[in-house]
Amino acid sequence: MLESYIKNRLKEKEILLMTHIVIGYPSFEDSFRIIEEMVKAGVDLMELQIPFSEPMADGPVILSANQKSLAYGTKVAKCMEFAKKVSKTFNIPFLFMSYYNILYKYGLKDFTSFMKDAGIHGAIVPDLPHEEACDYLKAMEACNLNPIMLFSPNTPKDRLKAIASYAKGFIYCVARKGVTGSSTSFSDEFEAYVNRCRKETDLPLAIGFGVKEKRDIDFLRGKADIAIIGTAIIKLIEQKGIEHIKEFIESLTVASTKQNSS
Amino acid sequence: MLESYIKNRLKEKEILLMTHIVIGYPSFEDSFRIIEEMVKAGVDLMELQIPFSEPMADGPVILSANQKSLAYGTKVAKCMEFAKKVSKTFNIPFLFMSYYNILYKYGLKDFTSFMKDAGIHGAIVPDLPHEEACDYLKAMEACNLNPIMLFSPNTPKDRLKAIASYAKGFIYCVARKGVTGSSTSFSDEFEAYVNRCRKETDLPLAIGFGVKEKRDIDFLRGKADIAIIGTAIIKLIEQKGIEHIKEFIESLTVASTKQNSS
Amino acid sequence: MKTRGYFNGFGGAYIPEILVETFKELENAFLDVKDDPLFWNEYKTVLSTYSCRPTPVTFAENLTRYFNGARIYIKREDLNHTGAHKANNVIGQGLLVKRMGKKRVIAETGAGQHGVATATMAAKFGFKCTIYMGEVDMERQRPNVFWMEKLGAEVIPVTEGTRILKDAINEAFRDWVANMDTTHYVLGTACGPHPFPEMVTYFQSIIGKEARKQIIKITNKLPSRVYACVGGGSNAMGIFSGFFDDPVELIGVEAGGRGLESGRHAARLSSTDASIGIAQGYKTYFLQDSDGQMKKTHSVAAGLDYVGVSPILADLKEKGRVRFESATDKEVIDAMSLTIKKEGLIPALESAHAFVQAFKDAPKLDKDDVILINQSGRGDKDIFTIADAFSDPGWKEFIIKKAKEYNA
Amino acid sequence: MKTRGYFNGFGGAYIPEILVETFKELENAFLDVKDDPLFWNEYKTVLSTYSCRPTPVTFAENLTRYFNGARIYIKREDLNHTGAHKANNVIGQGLLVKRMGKKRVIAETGAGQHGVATATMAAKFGFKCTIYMGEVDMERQRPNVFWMEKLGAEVIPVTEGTRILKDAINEAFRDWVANMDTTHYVLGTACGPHPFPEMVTYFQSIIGKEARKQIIKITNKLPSRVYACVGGGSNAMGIFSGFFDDPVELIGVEAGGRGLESGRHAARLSSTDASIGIAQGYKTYFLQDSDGQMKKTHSVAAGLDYVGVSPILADLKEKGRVRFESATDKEVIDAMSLTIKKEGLIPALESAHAFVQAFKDAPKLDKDDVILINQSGRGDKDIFTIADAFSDPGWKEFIIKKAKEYNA
Ligand SMILES: Cc1ncc(COP(=O)(O)O)c(C=O)c1O
Ligand SMILES: Cc1ncc(COP(=O)(O)O)c(C=O)c1O
Repeated sequence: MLESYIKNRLKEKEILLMTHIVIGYPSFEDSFRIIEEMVKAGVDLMELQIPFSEPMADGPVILSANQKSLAYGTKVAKCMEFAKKVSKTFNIPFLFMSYYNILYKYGLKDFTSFMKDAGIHGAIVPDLPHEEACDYLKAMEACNLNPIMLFSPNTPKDRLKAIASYAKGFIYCVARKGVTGSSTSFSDEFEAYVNRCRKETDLPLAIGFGVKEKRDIDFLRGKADIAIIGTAIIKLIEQKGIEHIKEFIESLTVASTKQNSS
Repeated sequence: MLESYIKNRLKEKEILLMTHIVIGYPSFEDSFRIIEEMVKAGVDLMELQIPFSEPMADGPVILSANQKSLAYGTKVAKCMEFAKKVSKTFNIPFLFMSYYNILYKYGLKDFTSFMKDAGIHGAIVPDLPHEEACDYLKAMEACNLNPIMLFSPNTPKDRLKAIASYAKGFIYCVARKGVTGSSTSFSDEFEAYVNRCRKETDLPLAIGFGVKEKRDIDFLRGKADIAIIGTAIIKLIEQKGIEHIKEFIESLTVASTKQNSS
Repeated sequence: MKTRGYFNGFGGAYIPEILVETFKELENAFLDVKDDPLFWNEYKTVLSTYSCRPTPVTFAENLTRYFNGARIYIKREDLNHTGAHKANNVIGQGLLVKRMGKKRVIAETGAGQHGVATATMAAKFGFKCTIYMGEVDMERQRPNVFWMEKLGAEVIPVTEGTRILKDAINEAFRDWVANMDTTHYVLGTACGPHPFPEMVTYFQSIIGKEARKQIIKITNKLPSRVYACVGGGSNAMGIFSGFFDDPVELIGVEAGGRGLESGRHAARLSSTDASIGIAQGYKTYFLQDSDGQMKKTHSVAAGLDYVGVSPILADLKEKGRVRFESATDKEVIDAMSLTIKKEGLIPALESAHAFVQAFKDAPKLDKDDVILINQSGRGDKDIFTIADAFSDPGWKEFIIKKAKEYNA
Repeated sequence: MKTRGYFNGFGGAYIPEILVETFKELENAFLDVKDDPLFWNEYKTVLSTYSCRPTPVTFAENLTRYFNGARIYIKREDLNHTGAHKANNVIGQGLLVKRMGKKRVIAETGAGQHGVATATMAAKFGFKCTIYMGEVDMERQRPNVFWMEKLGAEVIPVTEGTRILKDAINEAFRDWVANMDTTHYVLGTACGPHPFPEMVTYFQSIIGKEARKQIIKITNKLPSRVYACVGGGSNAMGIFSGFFDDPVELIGVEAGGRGLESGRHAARLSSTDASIGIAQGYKTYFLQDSDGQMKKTHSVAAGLDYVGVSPILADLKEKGRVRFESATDKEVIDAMSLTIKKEGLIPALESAHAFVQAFKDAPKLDKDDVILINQSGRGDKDIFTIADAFSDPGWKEFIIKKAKEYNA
């Protein structure tokens, strides 16, 4: 179970790292190599984004990765097969991330059956608030999968509770307003937000949007359970190349194991 | 007196010829030479057009001659002096032709006094219907000058009579609708028009607008008293040169003296 | 939100969590005014003093004679201030923005009409304004870009995706999720997440309310048919909504582009190329592939060049209440040309789509029949497109000369 | 003719003999309808179903606040079909043409608005149409040329004289003297031989009739001042005529061009450069030299770039009933810019002249004072001129790119 995997892992590490790729960008081969590097570097879990033509919640970097992947001919079926392959190859939990239309057009039941079969643990669907998610939640439930629900800084208390009631695995706390990519100033205000989230759920909290460097992770340590890095790694790959991933990720997680922290 | 000059002349010639120039076009020197040639060729009377910036009743050729003359710097005062000089030099009657604003701005009384002094016999003002002409007619009268009034093919009988009552010297019968320059098809209809004019006045009738070649003059012979050639001569000068004027005019008037016609 | 805005399964609000509160606030503001006759009066007053509502209904006598069938009447939304029905919606949303106390508005635009209308409203109401516009549309609707800038709006070219209307909507949402506290997103058509389809329809319903009264007053009866072009669906919903309870056939005309068979069109409800999906925050028929990726669309009219369509129209299509047709680019240019020459009216390229279908139907109808076309906007904005369609030599020469001046 | 159309010595009909009968016919047709309430009703009906009369009066709240003086109201002639007050006059003359049984209309145009309006009317009424337009104006109002052609009119460039409005009038007269049996000359402003000044004023008086009622209804009182730009004088006569019997100051604003001292302007009644003369068939103040030759005029606004002025206004000037001012090109661009940004209104360059003077006066007036500006037209047509005035880089780039396409 995803939640217990995370909680167990948190016994060893103060904060876990979840990374993100857009499947098929820059190519399927590279996607595989990127995952390999990330796993080697000790990433704890990963989201695999099935590219969508209208990624409304994504900023320019991920948006462009979506578009390029599609332009190279990426199809959903191939993304699914790819996810299956990596989940069978690497020993960390993988999640799908995509927009609802991808799941909807594939067929929710087919999608979740495939996920189960492929060993994908859950899914993040940023344009699907729980009010619209009935069919999706049922299908996920039926396959024993984790629907990763999202909190946002302006979500009121009652709604946090409601959202949490549908969530499994962990909660994706959107760190700030805006789309993915631009940097977030982690502040006292942010801490209060995380505390508000904590009150409404026992699930682990993952923080995404604008987490990009060691400093951010140091700030999150002790406050959140999972740091999510997306855009920063795509930029790194674009600017420096896949061979720098391991070094970058290791630099982020230095001092993140319990025994090292003092 | 202009009228008697014309009537006397008509005893010798079946039809008289009135020609037209735009003063200062192509230059004052050329204007003088053109007049000289015309007089030599036996032209009976001449209209000297003082150029105006808005020659509403003139077609493209005369319009452009007006504009060029002005562009070269032609002033009204200089045109007046020029007219004086030619009227003193050549032994045929000269008339001014211009639009009303030129006379109005010069001052009607000054204008007519000058005319008298210079020996100019009359004036043609195509944008001045008799209803607007009171001051003008008075001033002309005072100096014993001939206001040449215009008939047009659509002028009704009563109005022909009224116009005739203000006219002196001769009547300018506009041959057709339109502006100066384009050709006129002289037809039975036209003959009926001239006959209508004849009924309302004893003044000689001059026909202008579109008279351009011997054929036209042959047609007019016996019907009208004066043929007016304007545009055709400007075109000739522009295309062939001043030295061809005499030959052209003589070719028009061949067989126009009484004794030659048979 | 109090309701999810579904019309037999179409609609909804598929929005990122961060916007949920903003939509709640918006829905509340809308519900507050929706049944308030005072608000409607205020709305009508602004439109009748700032724009010129009611817009007239014009009898197209020459076209009627030409087609020798139904009597053709035209609702003149082109006479609105800024030149299209878009003015109605933006003034309505502008009044809501004032109530909500926000100080900045953003909008997407395709034809530029909604952008100009929003920038105009922002100038009048004193809001800051940012307009997102696809690069492709900026090219074909350049005069509108110029005016938006002169109106004080920032026009941001959208260089992502297909670089047309849908991409501009995405970008506007990206702005909104960052700035919703200060900013209202003035969506320009009856699409997007609830309450936009309903709200935009509400504001545009003024067209149908007026038109119904006017046509009955003029002709002493209901029209047999009402025609409107369909981009997102706001002008169509606006005029149709006046006739839902009447025995009147309603016809929505979509962009047939290069022809339905060519695949290069934007016919969602009048072709079999679209399927139900969820994008841009709502569920409707989209032109998408079997993976759910949105397809490239094409229309000579930027304002109809859109992958989705109003969920309310999708419902009305399934119910059979509205008939959907398409008009090709070529048919549109011809209909526009004819309308200009015969009536002295210059419909926008978008509006001309409605004329195409009306012209096809008119000769088959009785002389007693009355048909009503919604002229959603004027074609001035389309001068570059139309000049190109006619390959007008005088225009080309003029532009080349102008360019030389600029290069000098 | 029954009367000669003099206003204390200004006016008259200085026409070639060949046109005398035509003017008689026209005067009779006009006298027939002038006091006929049925005709006026027909006229109003066409304008309210084909165009959108009554046009509204808009309160310029932001400009009022900005200038912190008189309350500024704007009469919205820009909302007329075809975008200017010119529509009123052409529809009126069009109805007369129908009565006279003629089948062809001709017109001069400067800004192109009158040409577009005439071409539009001709399309609607089924007349053939020829428009004369100075070459210089064709350059600066090119979009209007395009639309006239699309409306089915023949646009003839006038290459004679100064190649602007006055030269186009000459050419129209040259056409008319050849074709008056079939053709009516739709003169575009309150100038030219009688009965044009009176007739055009009569048709445009609808502006003043409406405006007086509206402003009293809105503000409960008469305005202190009414502003209008003055080209030939038709929009000014139109709005002023509503207030002649009232204690209202009337201000006509002429084209100050590069400044009165520069000599490059078109200020006939607000400068000392003009003198009384007779041209284009009537007597008024002209910008002419001491010989009576018309001078070159200049204005950024093609529609004001004219040597003569309505004889009725010349009379009102001498009587002191109307005050005349001028606005320079630069002031005009600034006032236009401000109006666009503050109110979301885009006045035509012509109309913006009236705004300039209103803006100068407003701060000096009481907050209780109401002033009314006639926005005679919309500025869409001026995009090329305005883009040049702002030296807009985006626009230039677009035009250069477009030219490259055409050259390819
Ligand atoms: C004039 C005009 N008509 C129609 C449309 C299409 O929009 P809708 O379908 O929302 O009326 C547009 C869009 O820009 C437009 O500008
Ligand atoms: C918008 C507009 N306003 C004013 C004028 C000036 O004409 P008038 O003085 O006759 O109103 C024109 C002339 O073309 C015009 O287009």
